[in-house]
Amino acid sequence: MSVPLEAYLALSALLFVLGTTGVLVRRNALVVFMSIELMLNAVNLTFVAFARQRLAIEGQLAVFFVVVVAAVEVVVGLAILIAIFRTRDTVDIDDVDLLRG
Amino acid sequence: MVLEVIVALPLAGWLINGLAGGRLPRGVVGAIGCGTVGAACAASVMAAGDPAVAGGGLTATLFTWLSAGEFTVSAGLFMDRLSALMALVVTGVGFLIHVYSIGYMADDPAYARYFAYLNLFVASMLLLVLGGNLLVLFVGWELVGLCSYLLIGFWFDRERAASSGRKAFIVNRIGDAGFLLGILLLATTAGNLQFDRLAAASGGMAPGLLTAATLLLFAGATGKSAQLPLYVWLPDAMEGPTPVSALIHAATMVTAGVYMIARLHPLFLHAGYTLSVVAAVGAVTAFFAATVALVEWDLKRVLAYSTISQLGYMFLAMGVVMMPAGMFHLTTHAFFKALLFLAAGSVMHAMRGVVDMRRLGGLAGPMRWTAAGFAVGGLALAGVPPFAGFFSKDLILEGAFEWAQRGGAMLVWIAGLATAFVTAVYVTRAMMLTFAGPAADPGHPHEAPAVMGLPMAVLAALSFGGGLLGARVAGEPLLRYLEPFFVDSAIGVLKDRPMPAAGVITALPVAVSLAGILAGFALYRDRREVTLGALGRFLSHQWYIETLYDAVIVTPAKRLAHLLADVVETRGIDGAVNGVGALVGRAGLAVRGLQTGFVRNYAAAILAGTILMLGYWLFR
Amino acid sequence: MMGLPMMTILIFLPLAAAIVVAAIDRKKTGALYGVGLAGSLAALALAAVVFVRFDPDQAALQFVERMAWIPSAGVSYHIGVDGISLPLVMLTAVIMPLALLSAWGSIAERIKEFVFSMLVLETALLGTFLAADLVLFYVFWEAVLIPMYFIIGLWGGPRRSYAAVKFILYTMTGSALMLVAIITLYLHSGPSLGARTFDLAQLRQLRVAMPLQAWLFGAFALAFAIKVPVWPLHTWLPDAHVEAPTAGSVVLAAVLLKMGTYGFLRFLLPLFPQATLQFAPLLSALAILGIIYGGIVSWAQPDVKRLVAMSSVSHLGLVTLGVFVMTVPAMQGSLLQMVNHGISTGGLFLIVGVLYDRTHSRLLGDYGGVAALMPRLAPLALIVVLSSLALPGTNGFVGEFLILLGTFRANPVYAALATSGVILSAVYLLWMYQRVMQGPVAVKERARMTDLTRREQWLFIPLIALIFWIGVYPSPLLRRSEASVRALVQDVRERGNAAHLASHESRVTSHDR
Amino acid sequence: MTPPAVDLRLLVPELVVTATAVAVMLAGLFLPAGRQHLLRWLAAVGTLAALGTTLTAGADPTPAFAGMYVRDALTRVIQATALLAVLLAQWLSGEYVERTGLEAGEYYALMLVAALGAMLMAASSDLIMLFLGLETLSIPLYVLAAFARTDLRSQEAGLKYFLLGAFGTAFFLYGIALLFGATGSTGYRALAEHARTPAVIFQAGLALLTIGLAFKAAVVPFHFWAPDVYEGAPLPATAYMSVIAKVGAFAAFLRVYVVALAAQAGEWSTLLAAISVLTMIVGNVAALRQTSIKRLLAYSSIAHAGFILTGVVAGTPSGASAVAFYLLAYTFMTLGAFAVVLMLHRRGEEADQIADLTGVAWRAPALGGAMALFMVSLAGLPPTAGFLAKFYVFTAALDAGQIGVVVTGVLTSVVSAYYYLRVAYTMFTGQPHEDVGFAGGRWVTAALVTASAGVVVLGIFPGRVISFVQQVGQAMR
Repeated sequence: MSVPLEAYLALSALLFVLGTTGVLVRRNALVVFMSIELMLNAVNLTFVAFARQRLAIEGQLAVFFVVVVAAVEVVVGLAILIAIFRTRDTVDIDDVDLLRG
Repeated sequence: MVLEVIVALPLAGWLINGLAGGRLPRGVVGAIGCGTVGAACAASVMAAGDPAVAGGGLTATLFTWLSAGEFTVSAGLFMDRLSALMALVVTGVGFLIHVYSIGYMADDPAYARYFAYLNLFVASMLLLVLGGNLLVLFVGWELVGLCSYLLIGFWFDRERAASSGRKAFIVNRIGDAGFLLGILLLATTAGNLQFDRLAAASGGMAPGLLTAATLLLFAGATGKSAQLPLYVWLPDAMEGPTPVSALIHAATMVTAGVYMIARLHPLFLHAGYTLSVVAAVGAVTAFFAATVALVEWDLKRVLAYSTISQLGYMFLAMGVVMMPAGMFHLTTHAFFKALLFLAAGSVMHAMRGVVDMRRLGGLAGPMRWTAAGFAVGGLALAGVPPFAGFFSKDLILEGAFEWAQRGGAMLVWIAGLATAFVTAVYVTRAMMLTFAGPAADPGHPHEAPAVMGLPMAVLAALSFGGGLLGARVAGEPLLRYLEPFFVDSAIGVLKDRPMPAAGVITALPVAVSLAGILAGFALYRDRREVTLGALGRFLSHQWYIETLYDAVIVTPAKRLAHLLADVVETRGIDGAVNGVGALVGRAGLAVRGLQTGFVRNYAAAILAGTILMLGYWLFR
Repeated sequence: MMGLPMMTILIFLPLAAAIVVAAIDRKKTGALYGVGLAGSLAALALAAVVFVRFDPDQAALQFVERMAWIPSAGVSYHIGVDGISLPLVMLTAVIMPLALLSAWGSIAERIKEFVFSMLVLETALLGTFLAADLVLFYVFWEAVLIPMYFIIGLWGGPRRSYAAVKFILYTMTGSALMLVAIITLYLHSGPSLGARTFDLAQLRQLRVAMPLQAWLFGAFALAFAIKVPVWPLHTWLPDAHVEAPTAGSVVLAAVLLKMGTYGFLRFLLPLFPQATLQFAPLLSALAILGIIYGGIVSWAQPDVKRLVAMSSVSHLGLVTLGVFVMTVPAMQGSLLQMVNHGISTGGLFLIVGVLYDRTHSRLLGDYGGVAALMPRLAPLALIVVLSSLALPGTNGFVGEFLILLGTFRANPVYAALATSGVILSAVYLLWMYQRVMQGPVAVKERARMTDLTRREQWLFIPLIALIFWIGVYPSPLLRRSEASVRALVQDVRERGNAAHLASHESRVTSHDR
Repeated sequence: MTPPAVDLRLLVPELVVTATAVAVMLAGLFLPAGRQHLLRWLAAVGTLAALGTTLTAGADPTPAFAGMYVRDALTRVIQATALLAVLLAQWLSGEYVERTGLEAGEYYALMLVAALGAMLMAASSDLIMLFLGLETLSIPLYVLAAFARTDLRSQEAGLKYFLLGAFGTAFFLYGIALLFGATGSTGYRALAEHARTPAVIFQAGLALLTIGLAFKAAVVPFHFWAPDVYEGAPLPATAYMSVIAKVGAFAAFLRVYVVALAAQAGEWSTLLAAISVLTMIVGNVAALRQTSIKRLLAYSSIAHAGFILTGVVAGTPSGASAVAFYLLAYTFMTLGAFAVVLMLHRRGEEADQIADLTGVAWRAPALGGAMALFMVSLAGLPPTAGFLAKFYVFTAALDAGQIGVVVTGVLTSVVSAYYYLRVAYTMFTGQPHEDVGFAGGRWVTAALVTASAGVVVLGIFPGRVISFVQQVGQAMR
């Protein structure tokens, strides 16, 4: 009952693409944000899959770091979002376009 | 040493009058002006007496002027028989005209400037005739051109004077460009510009090269000596003060071309058909100018065309290898043409600048002496014996005949004769219109002051007796003096001249001249204003030559200049440059446009980049 | 060779003066100009000493100073003077004080910055002419641009900003590619010379394979041709001249343009002899085109400064021709003519400046009959004009004649075409002189047209003196340049013609990199 | 398996920086409002100490911490540069932070942490390490961008930077993952070994990894965030991030490409060459028509990323040294330019329009002169640091036969002269705005002076600095 590596890779790739698409199509900052999280987790999946196949510790190690970093990013990201929401009452990223040219 | 002095004296005069003249009293300025030239004249006499001159020539090398690579030219002076003669004519006639100017320019505000220029001219002219090599000659050649420019435009506040000066300079430059190329050609082939070296080398040079070189030099001569096709500046040069016309545009500068050919005659003799060209140009110019003089109303312009015509004679002489005769005519012409100009000057002086002969007349009475002077000059010009002009012109025509005998073109001789006739006619015309009959406008003309009269008197004497210098009866002292210089060339012609045949040939010109004078009397008696109909119109437009130049050269050139400056330069070349700049600028705006400010576009860009890179890595 | 680093002092004296100027209170006009003038005059004095002590019989660099600058990159501080750079050093040293003097009184605001820029400019110029290391040269060469950019851009006429930008971008474009070529040379020097170097003397030994050599030649030639400027790369020049203040125009015309022609002699020819011989016809043709085109276009200019600027295109065409016909007289002639053009055209711009200060117009149409109002200016102006149209007796003729002589030897047709410049220069210069000086007085405010002040007279006296001195007795200059020029011509001819040999060797070297 | 050897002495600089960051943040909390300026001293002392330890600590090419970390010459040089950058940035910020009432403690702490990130990237010899360094660098910068919490533009800058940054990080990580898959390890050595027979995943991984770095370095087409973020962020923050991000990113470029994948230069140099050409063109052309000095410097920083990249493209030791030198020069001239802008204000606001500079030089000649100096240097004209920096990278690139890149480089430098000199020219011409005033202070002045000195010294007497940066190259040979 062992799932082949390719399956994991395919799944993670699919997730990654989904995430990417989310970033490109969604306008709600929070959703965009979640899409990015999705991408990161796709990466995690890849790491774990490879780690298992190669029996190399670095894979799991990496995942831990990614998770931590992702958490940190969440903190920062949400803080910024809140600040914006406070002043503009919106998290639609297409409304955030003062800066251009 | 003496040679340096000759040149240095008038130069000093120029410096003093030029720098301090404005602050000096007029008397002093005049004294310096004339004194320096007089002294130069005396020095020339001294130098000419030096035995070295009669021998190999008197040389004075000052310093190395140019030395680049193996080519060197030294700044040196040189006097042999030829340049001795020239120096004497220049300083002698020059001195007389300086004296005359004291009176003529008496009440001109720019008195000092005038004398400064005049002195500078004499200095330059002396540099020209005493130059030890072709390049120094060229320096003088250009400097006299400058002085002519300065003096034609002396009254620079007159637009016409300024323009005429400029015209003179530029036309001369056109000739000089040729002259310069000639020098370059000689310098590269002979490797040296010393006259003696050139003469020596001329034998060995390829005739083709030599022909080219001499023709180029002659191009310069046509400019300086106002021959066809570059004569156009001389008539306009009459804008200048009349003494200037007398000195520069009659007696000395314009003869530089003749002197140059005499100086380099070995080259010209070795150079195939150059001399034939010279003869032809001389003959045509002589006739052409004479005919134009026939219909001019401006007294000075009549004399100007007369000068062109007479210079034609001199070149004719050179061309037919009667070089001593040419130099002889140069001398006599210096006398009588200067006289004529000075006389005309004193007429203008009396008539407050009127030169239109239709408004003159009846001056024989009030201006007896001037009239007499003009008459003497006129007869000399017409070639009536025993006046000076007769001997020299006669000799030239004889030479032309001989030349024809030896296979030259008979036309040249015929042209010479015809010119003699026309000359006589226009001289008579000028005489009549100016001095005879009733006065056109009742002014109170007064005879010129002594300071102007005296020089005229001297010149009159020379115009009368000058012929003896070349008269066979007097043993042709001048010709004999020059013989050694021309020994290898013209002397042959001079020697074995069949005496008997001479009878007719010598008589003919005299007859022609007298006929001309009679015709003149007949035509213009009691100052009739004869316009020769269609012919007259043709002549009074100078055969439409200048019209042609304007149509073919001047106007197109101006058009081209504006085309290049206003279209090619601005829209074409610079347009391209600015175009590139504008293009980059627009690109800048375009790129800014990509920066939409929408996060998602940016993300898309990143994705696009990613895909491209993946593509590159995977499907390379 | 001697205790004092003469050349270094010479180069950096003006810079030192500039630093002093920076320290002076900006209100003290006199002090500012005084120090500036003193600095440049001191440089002139030093240059004069060099000129006297210079050994005419030596072709190689003299007063050489050399020390490591960036040893790791093969860059050295290597300077020295030879017969080719000496005349231009002298020219710079003479023109700079005059330019400053001309500004005194006509430039009234931001004097401090102006004098400062001028002095920095002088240092950069002297450095350019004395550098014997390619990087050092490039540094000075580019450093010239910045002060000049500000001189045009800050003290210039109405369109100064446009002119300044055009000037700097146009010239930078050329030198940018030259930098690439310099580096390429350096990289190639490794294999054949043992160690990579930017030192000119060593790079002259280098033999670059032909296709590459042609490219490098092109890069250098472009940079220099733009600076000269060679037709059709000249259009930055009229704009720069028209807008620049008088002092700027003077330095630009008198010295900056010579950087290009100097570059030809100092770098282009010795570094790429083979390509030089190959492309000489092309450059000669462009030069001749420039002579004629510049002459004709000058004639149709309504603006005096533009007229003089275009005349520079014509005159420098002749200089360029003299460089590329590759004969000793021609090359000495164009070297001399660089100086002459500096004197005469510098003088012309000074005249325009004197007039502009009074009328604030540069249009020929606004002048006329000035000679009557400014009798002291008229003769000086005439002499300068005559020198510019190369009348014998003035400096212009000597240079022109030598160039034409040398050209005639190489190719009579070139000489014949170039001689047309003799006629054209007379046409437009006398036209200009008549429009401005002669004819009835046409100037609006006669009252303004006061004659030359004492200061202004002193602008011209040295120039006039030089005009006649060089015109009558040019030997001191010619003697000093002869040895170096002769050596250069021989060198280029030999190494250029030994082509097959050279290209063979270097094909080997250029491969193993 | 045996526990990895841990030698904390190697980490002294990093530890000092960390300690300083913590100390400053705590001090910021407890110091009374009147005493906040003491934080500057604290930060400065700490940074200088770190700088000292970096320069004194010897170089050792053998990786430590289980091959995660290496303190070789490259590490030393880059870390020194990063510390210099943060030091100058602190000085720049001094007065501004107080004037605008930002929390100084956090502010300095964030700067130091970012610097730490850059230092770790330089010292990384393992992809995980690189990732951690990158994030340690980026996250504080997100915060700094949004640091003026109530300012709309600052918020926007923060958001954009954060979202895109995270997005980029995802790609970066995915790249690491794939490389890990391909090599079975995250160490650079493994990369080097497997690069000889590259599998598809390897290639893809490398590409994605590159994207992450390219994003940080703001290289076309991953540069779009930069102009907006630079414009929106508080001025001193902009100044800092424009430098420190480059330092970190290019350190990583050197590590990955020039050190690890040197043998395969042929494989990737073409790609990087294309990118650098594109970057130089877009960056310089886009800057031509800018009106905001911040934005102009943003595009300038993009353009310079392109120039620096040419050094990487060379892929040679000398190229690496050139990049190191360029980063140093870039630090001086960019921070210097920002310092000049920081010394002005328009009614208390940032004087961030080029128009605001009009005629300023006539009120403060020294300031004008300095700006002219920096602009000339940024344009790459001699005799300045900017010229020699370009000179070195171009020499290296030419040596590697990258003629096209170099020609583009020099020509785009000409284009850049247009906008740089326009800025300098503006300062010297016209009448100054009446509502533009000076906001100078001792600290920012110190930064200005240091930067000017740096630009001049690197331009005229570069000998010692060059021999310092050349350790980088020598270490690789």
